[in-house]
Amino acid sequence: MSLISALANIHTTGQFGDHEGKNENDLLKISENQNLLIVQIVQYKNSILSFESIEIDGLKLKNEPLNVVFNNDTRVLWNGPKNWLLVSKKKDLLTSISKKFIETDFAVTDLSHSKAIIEIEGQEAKEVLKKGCPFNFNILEKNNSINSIYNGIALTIDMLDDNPDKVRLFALRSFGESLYHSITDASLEFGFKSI
Amino acid sequence: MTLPIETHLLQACVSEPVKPVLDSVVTFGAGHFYVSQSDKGEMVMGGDLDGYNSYAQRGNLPTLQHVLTEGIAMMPFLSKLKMLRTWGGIMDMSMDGSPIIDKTHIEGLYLNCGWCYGGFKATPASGWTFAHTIAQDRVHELNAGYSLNRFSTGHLIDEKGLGTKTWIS
Amino acid sequence: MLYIKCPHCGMRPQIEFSYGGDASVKRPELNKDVSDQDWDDFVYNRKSLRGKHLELWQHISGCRQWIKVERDTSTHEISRTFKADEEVA
Amino acid sequence: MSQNFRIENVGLINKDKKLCFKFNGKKYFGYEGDTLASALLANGVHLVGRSFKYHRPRGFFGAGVDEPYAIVQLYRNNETEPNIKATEQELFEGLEAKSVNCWPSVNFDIGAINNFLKIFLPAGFYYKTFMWPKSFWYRIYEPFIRKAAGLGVASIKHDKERYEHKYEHCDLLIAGSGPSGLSSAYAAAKNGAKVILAEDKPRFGGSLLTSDVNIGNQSGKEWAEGIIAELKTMPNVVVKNRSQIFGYYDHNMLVMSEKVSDHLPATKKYHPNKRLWYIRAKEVLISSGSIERPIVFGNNDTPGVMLSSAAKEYLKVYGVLVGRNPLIFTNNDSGYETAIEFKKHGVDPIVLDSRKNPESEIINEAKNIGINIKNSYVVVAAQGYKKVKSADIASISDDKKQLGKIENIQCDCICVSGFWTPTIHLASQSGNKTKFKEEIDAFIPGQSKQNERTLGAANGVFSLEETLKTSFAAGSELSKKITENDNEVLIPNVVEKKSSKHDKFWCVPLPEGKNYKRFLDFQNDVSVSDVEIALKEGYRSIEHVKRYTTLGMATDQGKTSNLNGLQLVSEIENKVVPAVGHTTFRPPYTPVSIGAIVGREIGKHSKPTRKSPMHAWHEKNNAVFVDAGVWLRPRYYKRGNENLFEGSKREAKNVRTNVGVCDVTTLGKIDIKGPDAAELLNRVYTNAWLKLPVGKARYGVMLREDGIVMDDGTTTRISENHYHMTTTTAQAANVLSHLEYYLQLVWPELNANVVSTTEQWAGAAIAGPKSRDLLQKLFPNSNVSNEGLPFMGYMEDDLYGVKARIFRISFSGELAYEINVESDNGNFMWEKIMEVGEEFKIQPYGTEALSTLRIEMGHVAGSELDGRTIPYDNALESLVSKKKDFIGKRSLQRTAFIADDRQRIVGVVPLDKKTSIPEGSHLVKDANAPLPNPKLGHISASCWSVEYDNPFSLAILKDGKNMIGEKLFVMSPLKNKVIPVEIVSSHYVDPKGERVRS
Repeated sequence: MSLISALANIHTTGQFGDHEGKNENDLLKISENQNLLIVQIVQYKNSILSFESIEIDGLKLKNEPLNVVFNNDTRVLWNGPKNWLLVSKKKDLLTSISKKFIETDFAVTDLSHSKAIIEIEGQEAKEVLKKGCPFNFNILEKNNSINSIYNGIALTIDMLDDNPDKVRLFALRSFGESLYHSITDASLEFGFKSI
Repeated sequence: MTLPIETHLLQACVSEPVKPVLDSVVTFGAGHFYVSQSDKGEMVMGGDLDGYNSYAQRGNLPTLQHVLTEGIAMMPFLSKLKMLRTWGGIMDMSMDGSPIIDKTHIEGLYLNCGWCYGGFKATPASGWTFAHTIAQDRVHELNAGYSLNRFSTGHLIDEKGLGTKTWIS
Repeated sequence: MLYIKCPHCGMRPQIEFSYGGDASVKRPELNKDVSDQDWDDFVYNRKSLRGKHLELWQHISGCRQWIKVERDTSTHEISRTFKADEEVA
Repeated sequence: MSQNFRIENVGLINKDKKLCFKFNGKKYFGYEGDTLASALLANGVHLVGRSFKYHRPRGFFGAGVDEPYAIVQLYRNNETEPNIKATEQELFEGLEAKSVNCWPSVNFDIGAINNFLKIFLPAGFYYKTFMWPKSFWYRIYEPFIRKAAGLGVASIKHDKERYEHKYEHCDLLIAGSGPSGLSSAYAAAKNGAKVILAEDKPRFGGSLLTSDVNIGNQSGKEWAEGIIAELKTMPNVVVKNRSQIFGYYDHNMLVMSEKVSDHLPATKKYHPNKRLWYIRAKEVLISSGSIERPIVFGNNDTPGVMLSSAAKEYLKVYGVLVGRNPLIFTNNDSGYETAIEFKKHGVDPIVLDSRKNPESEIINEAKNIGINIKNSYVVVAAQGYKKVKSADIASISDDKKQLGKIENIQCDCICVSGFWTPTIHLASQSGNKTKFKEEIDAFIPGQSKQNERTLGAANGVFSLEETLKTSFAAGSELSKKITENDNEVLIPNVVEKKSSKHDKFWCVPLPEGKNYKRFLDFQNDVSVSDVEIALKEGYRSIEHVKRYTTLGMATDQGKTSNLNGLQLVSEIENKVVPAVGHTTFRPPYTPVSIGAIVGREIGKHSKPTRKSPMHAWHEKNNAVFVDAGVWLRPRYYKRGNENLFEGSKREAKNVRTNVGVCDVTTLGKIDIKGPDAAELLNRVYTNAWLKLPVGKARYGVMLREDGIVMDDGTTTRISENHYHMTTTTAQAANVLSHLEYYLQLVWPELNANVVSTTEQWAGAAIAGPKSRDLLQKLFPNSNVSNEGLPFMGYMEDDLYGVKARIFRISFSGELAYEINVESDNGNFMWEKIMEVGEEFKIQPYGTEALSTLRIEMGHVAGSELDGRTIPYDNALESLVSKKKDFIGKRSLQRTAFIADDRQRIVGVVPLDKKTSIPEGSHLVKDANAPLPNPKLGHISASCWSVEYDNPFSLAILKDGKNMIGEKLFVMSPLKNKVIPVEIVSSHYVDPKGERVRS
């Protein structure tokens, strides 16, 4: 059995764009993320259960825009009112999530195969985003996430770090190659290293 | 009397004048774009609605950006021209995308509206039949289909098949 | 590009939203008799106001919630926005 | 040619760097920092083009964005660009430019004959002169006009430049870096506000670069340089030169075009030529300054007549003299500033001032240094054809109606100043209703509509001291509101010369017996008499006068002409200017490159592309792709020299005889979960859903509220509270949004969640009589017999270790199954199917074969569900529940929807069994009937039936139910075809649907 990730046919390593004469460490770094568990958790509108009392991988959900609750392996992104996107390196979390978020009150949907994931790291990471997405990135801080649109492609942006900036982008899998093209195209001016 | 009409915003633009390059109107159906060159040399271009109710007569650039993107897809050389002027007009969008040309239950009141953004091309025929409708106080055979009551009877003339969501392009 | 305050997410560019039209239209209840006139009004007849217009937008590339927006159709100024279940006073 | 008009040690250009350029084929040189205009003037070149209508010689009128004349065709890096203003184009090594709108050359222009025919080209000449005889328009007039029209030549090559976009947000956006822009930016920056300061010119400083003022014991220019240098060091400030804010849109969104590399011989690789900035600002400060306006007089378009401020700018910024014998014609003190600069550099100007006894510091200075001043004097007409040679001047009476005796004096340029017009475009675009300010004879912004404020000269304030005071205050106040910081900034001392009042005088009367052209709009050749004619002919609204005469509609958009046009109308109409009103200011302020507006969404990236997980396999196996929305789907898999028709026929035939596999990943999939999921389905679909057992699928049709079919598809009950809905590829996004609409707004009481899982699952349909055998081999541990997995059944299994969902559904009308696996495994599944299917002669099939198969079977798809049909039309009325209510049900009672002769789907076969029927053709009873021939229906889809080996089509036909067996005609005027046909059942193959259940 051979798994083929969303960007397997487009992502190639190397240095691209205006990179010559620049310090390799100063270049933007672009990579594909694979093998993450991605689960949407939604509480039904009329459910009165307290979602705050449920703990998953030591994390509790928070119904607050931009908010990400996180630990080393798992990040839970606010996705909408009582709607979260859990992203984790621990693929076996799904079973316990389904158990803890009972189906009379929560819809738990595995979307692990639905996304193409791109990470951008470097000083100009936000500059790359500003070229295609009209969101106000001046307010996006470390451990914030948003849903928005980049060159016509809907995406989720999770700000992992701010020194240097590091963002993780999730787009629908079928749009992955187009988003990858847009992001790398926008990075040419700065020069980037694809890893 | 309520009319099944919503008012929307449509923008158009012209480029700076250039020597003749295009001698007819070209429309790009799938891309929602049209272009022609005026006698002064300006390329006259337009496309779809801005997509929300408006009487403002002012549009926003992203809509024109979209229109021009389609334009460049069809005629890449447009890229090197410059956009000189833009303007926004108000469109009376009917709920099936076709006009209403009819008499009404009020004596002496006749309707000729809901032209969406297709007006000019049909002006001579519609003008003639509308004049007939007024002069004889009965609809002409050719505009009988454009009655107001078609929305109640279901005899709709919905060429685009978009139904009542006039803002979808 | 309009700048719309999503009551769930905050200020967001229009490109994240899709328009949904007149929000004052109420769908008749299921399984109830509806007169021809009332049904036609629901399906086809819109207020198309010049001035403050209550309308629907969906934050389609954001939180995917349908919201209500009070917007002036002559200036495009947005005065208030509401969640789907919020009553507009 | 040597640079005869350059003076030593003056200007801001870099004299150490000499640049070579060509104009009209001739070689010249200039310096780094020059514009093409300044470099040409330095070389004594004044003739650059011909006017639009009369082809009169044209020179330079301004020194910047307001330039109406000096438009050239630019050649750069093996590309050419039309309509470049020489006054804006910076010089670079190797620049080449040519005059536009003249033939054969700028010196001898045949079109100039229009100048002698001008009696035939008055205002509105398009509308009347060429109207009769009617037949002449197409054959004679229009081709002639068209040939004469246009400025430069559009290259029809692909544009190789790169244009990028950037979305930015800031606290304060400041348009213009003159005294008001700099001081407000500085004050705001000190308070920590995020500031963007934009300047359209290469150099910051605006009027401070040329005015003789002192700020904080420095020259204005030094002060500006100091402020800019400090702003550049601040992390919260972005300063941008060569950046024009050209549009003020809704909700404080402004758009700026940054010329990144137009001043270079070529754009650096990977970098943009231009960058379009969409800037959302909390507050906007408009400090766009003012533009000098001309005074109108005879032959005022002769090369060598230019704005006095332009002459000063050429001198002070570029060290270029626009003439050695200048005449300055002014109605205010600005003309004296130019005169003083000339005098300082050894040139003796003559000043004609329309005012009787003006007195001020500036005038005194001019007098003191010995400048020759004539009061109550005007220029009546310029003399000279390709260049000013002399001027007819005369004294003028106090009421400005009577001219004295005309004298002729020698001069080589006429620098004119008719006072200043604030640049209010951005404020007006914001929605601000402007007001007329009598003291300055011009409009200024009125009440702010958005969060904008206009400062300095743009607001009609011409005192530097007041400008700095109000601008520092505005910057502090607005930034404090945002950052809550309140850092005091000291306003520097200002030394400036006080001016006297200007003269309300804008147009020199015609001397008796003379018929000089007096131009208002220089580019479109609109003269005083043209406006007079328009008014005589009854045009009143200024918008109509503008369109009729084309005043202000040229590429300079009337920056120098609009106000004089208004003055003229108000005078003739005997109204005050504000009562005439002005025409609407619309974006863009200056023409903007279309490439920059479009940005990077060009070529194959003009729209995103969606690809299935099996896309690479399809590519490797010679798939020819087709766009399905933004998805790319295999249309057929080409073998050898096959064309579409042959390939798709082979594939379809193989499905009917063996087994085929089709990538159906693109079909929309929606996961529906929740205690009320079944109830939701029951309300959305026309048929009943409450009793669907777990492990079963059902076909459903959903309507819009107007009764029209919206979409169809199967939905499977995966478990108690979990359904898997499929939609058509085209409607997937709309259906999801539709469900969310009802769940969130209409029926919030329903506990259900919908989410798209289209991308989670890769789908393969296997279809054909051998599909069960194949399935059994793929899933050896399951019972896939007709009993084990009946039609519309569902099971889960694993495919060589991969989780799989198996649906027994069919779109092809054959025995068929659909297998879904998680997307990363999609390619694995596909290869396994191909590998195991080999013994059953499996072939992949594309959308064309898929289409053939469904058409033959009479299965409806997008071309029948086209947003105009109801269930009955598609022979789906058996799926419409009579018992329960659902979306759109009430609409189905409409008269037209229940009429006896309602349109309905039928099959169509050509009588000769050979001629293919074009899709979209009309069906008529009598092919020879007079037009309009009554249309009975249309062909919705056509194929070549592989079952019967003849053409077959589906049609939506009026009274279709009773038309089976009728003979009609298919007409396609577009393809010039008339085909006799027979109407048959739409279920052409397997009418009882036995194969899918076998």
